[in-house]
Amino acid sequence: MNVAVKPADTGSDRANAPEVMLDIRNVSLSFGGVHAIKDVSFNIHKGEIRAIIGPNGAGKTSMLNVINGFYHPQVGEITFKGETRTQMRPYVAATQGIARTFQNVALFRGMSTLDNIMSGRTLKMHKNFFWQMLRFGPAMQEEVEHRERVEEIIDFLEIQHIRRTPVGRLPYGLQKRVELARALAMEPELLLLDEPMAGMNLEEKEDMSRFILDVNDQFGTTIALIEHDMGVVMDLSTRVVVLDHGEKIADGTPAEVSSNQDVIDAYLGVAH
Amino acid sequence: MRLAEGRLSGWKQEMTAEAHDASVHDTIPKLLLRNAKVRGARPAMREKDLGIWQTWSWADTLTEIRDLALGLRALGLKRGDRVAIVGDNRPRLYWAICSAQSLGAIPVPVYQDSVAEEMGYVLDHAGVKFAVVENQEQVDKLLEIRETYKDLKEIVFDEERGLQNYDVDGVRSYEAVQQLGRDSDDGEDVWRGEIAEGKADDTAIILYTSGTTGRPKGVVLTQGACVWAADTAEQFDSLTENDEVIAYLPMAWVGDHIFSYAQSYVSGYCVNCPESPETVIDDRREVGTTYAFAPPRIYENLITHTTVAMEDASAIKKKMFEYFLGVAREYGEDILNGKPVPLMARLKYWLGNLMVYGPLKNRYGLSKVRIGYTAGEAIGPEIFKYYRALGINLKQLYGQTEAAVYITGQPDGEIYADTVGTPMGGVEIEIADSGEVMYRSPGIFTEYYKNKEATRDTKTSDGWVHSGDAGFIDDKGHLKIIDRAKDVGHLNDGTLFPPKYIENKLKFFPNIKEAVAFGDGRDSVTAFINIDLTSVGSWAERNNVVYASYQELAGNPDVYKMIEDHVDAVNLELSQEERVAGAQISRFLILHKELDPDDGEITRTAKVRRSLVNERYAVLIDALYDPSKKRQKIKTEVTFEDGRRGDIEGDVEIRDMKLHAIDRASFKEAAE
Amino acid sequence: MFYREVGQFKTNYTADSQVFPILQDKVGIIAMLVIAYVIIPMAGNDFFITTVMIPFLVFTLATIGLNILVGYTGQLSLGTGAFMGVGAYSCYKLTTFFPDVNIIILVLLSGFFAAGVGIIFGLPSLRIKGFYLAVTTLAAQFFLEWAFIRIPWLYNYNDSGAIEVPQREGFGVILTGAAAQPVTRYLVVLSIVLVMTWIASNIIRGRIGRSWMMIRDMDIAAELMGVRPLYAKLSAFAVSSFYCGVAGAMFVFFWLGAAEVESFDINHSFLFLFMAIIGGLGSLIGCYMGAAFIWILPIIIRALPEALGLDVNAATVEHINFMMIGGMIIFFLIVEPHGLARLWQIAKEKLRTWPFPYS
Amino acid sequence: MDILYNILIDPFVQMGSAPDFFLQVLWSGFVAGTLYSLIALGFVLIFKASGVFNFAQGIMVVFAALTLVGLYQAGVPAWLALILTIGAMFALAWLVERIVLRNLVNQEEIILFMATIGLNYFLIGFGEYVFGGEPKPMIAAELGLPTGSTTFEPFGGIVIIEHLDVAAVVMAIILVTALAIFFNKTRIGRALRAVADDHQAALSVGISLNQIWVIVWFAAGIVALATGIMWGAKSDVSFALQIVALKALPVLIIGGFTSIPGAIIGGLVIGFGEKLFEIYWGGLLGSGVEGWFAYVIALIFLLFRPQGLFGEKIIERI
Repeated sequence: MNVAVKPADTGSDRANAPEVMLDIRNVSLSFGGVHAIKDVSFNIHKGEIRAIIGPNGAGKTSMLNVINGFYHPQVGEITFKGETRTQMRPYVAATQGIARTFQNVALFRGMSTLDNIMSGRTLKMHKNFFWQMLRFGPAMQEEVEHRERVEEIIDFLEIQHIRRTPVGRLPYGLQKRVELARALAMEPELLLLDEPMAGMNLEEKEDMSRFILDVNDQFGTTIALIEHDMGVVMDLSTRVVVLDHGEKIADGTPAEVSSNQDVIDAYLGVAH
Repeated sequence: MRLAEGRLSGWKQEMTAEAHDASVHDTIPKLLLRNAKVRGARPAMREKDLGIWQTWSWADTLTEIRDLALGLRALGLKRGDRVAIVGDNRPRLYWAICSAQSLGAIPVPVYQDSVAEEMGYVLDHAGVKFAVVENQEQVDKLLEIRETYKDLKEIVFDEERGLQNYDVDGVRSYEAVQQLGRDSDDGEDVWRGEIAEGKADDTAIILYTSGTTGRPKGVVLTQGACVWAADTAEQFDSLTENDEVIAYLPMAWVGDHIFSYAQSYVSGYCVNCPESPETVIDDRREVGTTYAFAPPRIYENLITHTTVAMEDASAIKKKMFEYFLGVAREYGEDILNGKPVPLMARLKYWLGNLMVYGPLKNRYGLSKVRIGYTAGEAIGPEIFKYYRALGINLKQLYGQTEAAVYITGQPDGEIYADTVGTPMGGVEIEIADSGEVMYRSPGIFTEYYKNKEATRDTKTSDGWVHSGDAGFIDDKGHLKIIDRAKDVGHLNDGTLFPPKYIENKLKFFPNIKEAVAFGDGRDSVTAFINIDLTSVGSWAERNNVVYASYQELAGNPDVYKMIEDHVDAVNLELSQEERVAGAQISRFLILHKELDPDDGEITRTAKVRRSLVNERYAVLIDALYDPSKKRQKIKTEVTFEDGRRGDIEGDVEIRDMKLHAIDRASFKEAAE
Repeated sequence: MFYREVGQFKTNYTADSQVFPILQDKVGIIAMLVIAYVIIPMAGNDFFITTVMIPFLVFTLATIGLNILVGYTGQLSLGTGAFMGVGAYSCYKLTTFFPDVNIIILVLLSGFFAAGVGIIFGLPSLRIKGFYLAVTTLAAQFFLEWAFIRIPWLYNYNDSGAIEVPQREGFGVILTGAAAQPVTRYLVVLSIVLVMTWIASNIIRGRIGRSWMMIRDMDIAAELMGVRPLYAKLSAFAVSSFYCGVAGAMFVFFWLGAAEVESFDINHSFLFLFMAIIGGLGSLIGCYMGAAFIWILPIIIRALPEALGLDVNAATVEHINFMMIGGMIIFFLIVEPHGLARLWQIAKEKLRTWPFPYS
Repeated sequence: MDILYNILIDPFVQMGSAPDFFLQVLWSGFVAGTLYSLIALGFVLIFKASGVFNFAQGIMVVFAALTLVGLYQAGVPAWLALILTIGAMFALAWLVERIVLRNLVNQEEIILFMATIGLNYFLIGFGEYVFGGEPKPMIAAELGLPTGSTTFEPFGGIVIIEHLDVAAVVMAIILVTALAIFFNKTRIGRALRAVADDHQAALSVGISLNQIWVIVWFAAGIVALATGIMWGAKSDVSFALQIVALKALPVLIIGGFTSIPGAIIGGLVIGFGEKLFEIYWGGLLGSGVEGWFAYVIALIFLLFRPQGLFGEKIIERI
């Protein structure tokens, strides 16, 4: 198959481009012979919104799982903020500043919206067991500080009215929003969004797009998102990488990509 | 005939230590200084924000206002300049009002939900140079306006959200401006100096009334007028710094300006701003307001909610509920008025209070209300009695923007559902031969801004104001309003036709949201009806009637039947009142769309714009008066929320009503 | 119905995050405390205090311990009884070594031994989930039971193979042993249980508690959000076992007076599991309710025959008990899997929105 | 040093020195193993078909045995008692489906598990209520089970083989083959297998889930009965058995919850293991190790193969 934009020249293209936050080089991932990702390379610039698109089973979600350390690629190198990653547990990714949302909402169903978002602050809270036990002095102070941050996020995503509702009872659209809030609470440098608008109606999609953009320019958060709705992708993303059957078939600005023959084929399901 | 001068004497001596000497603290900003001194630590404002009630003491308030004022001054705001205030009720916007006043500038609150063109007109007409607004939405609106209206120099916004990387000149954040203020050296003295220069007859504010006809008029009120109004109310209802109010009505409305602003500075009580318009009821419950003020529709909505909710309650609970409401209707009013009541009844009422009234008031968030006012519109007697029966001291008052609200009010113990009470302290009233109510008071407006002739039409040389309402003083000395003076008409047979009066009777039914009656210069009375989507909707749900739209529900025969019964009930009432017995409704129809402020059919404060309705729905009106027509097709242009325009077509059914016989004899007896 | 929340507002987050933010609830709690601390000691007879209150409180504590593990962290454990045993035996040894140390301090100390053992048997939870984990906790149960018999040192080599509680004093009062007043023992137990409940609620509402619940609700997401399963799970095991340990020690020292392996066998483990389920997994109040339910219901059943003047032999009553409890469990799982606590919560909501059926 | 010797060398020396005894131990281990396997089999059947981890399997064994003996003692002829007991097991299966499973369908598996613990309690109470708590001798002879024993003399020593044990093993083998055939050859059997994979599939075969549940629980009941008879015959029928029955859990862990061969092999591993350990190493710890050995084995085993011997590896997804 022919590659629209070869990994090599992505490099040269972006030679003068802004600082690279995440760099993925020749990554391959397989489960017992099944190849989820084949020799994929691309990078994510600081502060951009990077879309990962492709038909079903293209290995998009696997790619996110690789990025935040949930899957370990057999081959390839991943460099995040200049440091090349070795085998690591997922929580390390979190500590490095990678947060994400999930394709089918993965909220903590037993908790209220507020607690769910508070849980995003876990890494930022440090008061020891003793203080936690007494829940005053430093512990309470810490709790309050983080509650303030969380409330700002609640305000930002306009979910005040469901603050105390158990997330289980929320409609799907709102659950997605709470999940975003939870991810934001981690104050990530890189935010991975796995189909943030799946199953939403038009209005909800518009809201969500607005929020994503706001997050990007208000907090300067770098965002990588998987999305099916082409319209959304074209509006939101700075650059798009297209996967198909685990391989990269295109990489570039929305305009470049949408005009790329392979992409069109892939979407129209033309065999390679 | 003149009333109430007697009241004038005496009330000034009754001043508590709390109260101020009007000659010294004759402007709001001076009162701010006073409050910061005498009750600096007490809360002046609260806002539910970030999940908790952020609180500002009077001392904090002073700093906030001073910094903003000096900031604005640094940006070149001068005495006499007009400052637009646009947004939901936010502490910062109230402070902006006071900041402007402290510099002698004139705040002009604008309805935040009015579209750019409406707003543009007001800003232009008022010659606004500065604007303090809530958020991005408003900023964008103003920037759009500024393209045509160049004089708008500075836009100051409260909510950072989405605005931090706007770099348009003349668009600044509230903090930024306050920072400017803090940086200005010897600011404090300058500012206090400015305040000291303020005088009672300075213009305090220009309030644009969404006139029922034509362009809005800018009512100019002086500092003196506002302070007077607040003083009067303080005396009338013995308000103190311990009262709590919630500010949720449009800031551009005189009611809100007096109750949530001026009154707070005079009485020193705390004003609470809700988290969002949707959460008002919960927020009210949380703060537990003691002094409430709302137009009737708010109270109506609460009742509608109650009925809807109770529909789903268990049978036993419903029975219990109904029973105790019955008890309340029977004795509640008397108990509230301190009249003698049989012991058994008291016991029942006490029980009812435990089981129903208490919890209800708790849900409504009205448990702590000492005095509640309804104004702006006539309230349905049933609704009014309902609340009083529950033990809530709900009262009516009759006011106008031109009077800085207060004309008449109901003194405790003299509450009658059908009158609006006696003149407030310092108000004189007179009924013109035309039946129009005239009044004069220290609170009346100076003029309609830049509108000499309108001013001349409304305000006589010796300071009497045409209220524009028809009414009369009843034997108890209470004012009774029938209708807008100019709207009161006559049927061809000469019977008096007060449309508003009839419409209100109709609107007292929860199922009816709006009604427009016709009849002036015609042979009979007819009416348009808007059903109330909430309550009729829930009815539909219960009887699993499926409907896709308002229009479909409105067309439903069962709904028609329901409304028909209501209309009939109204007719019955009318038939028993001598002056209007002839004005029974002979035909009606249910409109295929809701009357909508976006289409200009009703005002933002839900007053019908008759002229406009008359021309838009001419077809329907003709049909109403054409006995042969049983249905009528119509096509109407509508504006959607997002500002797009489109057409709604409808084929509306017309119902004939059977009129009730009029028993002239009984009136005669009554007369003798 | 009795809630009047008008005028109850919070101006800071500390106030906003109280356990009982509503005034009426505070009042209720205070009333309960008065009953527990004043009325019962004065009015309650020894039978009531010894047979009903003390065991009820002890079991509540054990249930809290178990609930922390099962209800809050989602790690199923069938070893509660054994962990209680660890507490009891270590307390016994401690007091043998330090007869003069205040027994209450020793009771609390013995919790740490239980915590230690808990951590060891919790290690598998890092790799194992659900039923598999349940089985490993069974390993703990049976291994410890065995140890309690096979290591005579634990019961000071006495022939009975049981631990008899010696008389111990604290604050100049006799706290344990035959001579100790029921009321004294009751008050001690009550205080310990209440304080530990308070602590539990603090931990649960804080960072640590949240990380437990994150693991419970969705362990993968939790880890991706920076929760280290090792810490979260083991801390849960430790705290849980600590509570069970203390409960165990009190179980023997303030109630049984003497105990052997049977007191810590698997059936007890189940008993506490039931209390947790019926009370409501993931709820502290539930622990009190569950314990009360499972413990007091049988007492009533036992008392019933005499009350009705029937002559039913004790064995039969026991059997009926078993059936009742078994049936109850199934009934509750079917009707309200979230237990009494949830029912209580629903009732409370209804009262708050009264007279409306919903808010 | 000494310790090491005792642990690493001595036991094997003993085995070598008394091979006949060693054989004897192996045999007893084998027999115990088969019985464990049988109980485990009960678990697996139910877990495969309904995803329910049936904690009550152990007590079902006791219950079955008790019913059998109880009926006999009540004067019912042995063969009839057997039939009636089978009937009772069916009734039980049916009731469980009606009362418990049907109402808990689609609940989290943990809830179902707890329910079976409840069932466990109920059956204990009920059983004792009806038949009384005291141990009863199994009516082995009356059921025509062989008694007596054969003595072999390998390596000049003696190994005694109880005929009953042989019967037990034989019966186990028969049961397992029967089940194997049932599962692979019959329509219902295939349906059951289908259920294990996905419920829709089962429905497409044209059998309602509820029926399937009744069937598997019944099957499990039969297995329980068989186990109960054999075990009862070895040692009296009493509620002590349920604790023993719990050992099926570690067996499952090793065998995996869903694999019948796993259950059998697991059972044998535990059987052999614990007998050998008890005899040759137990002394070092002061006997009684049988009580926990199985669990500890399972625990250690889990640390290396969480999904069991035959269970397939779980790939976690998000």
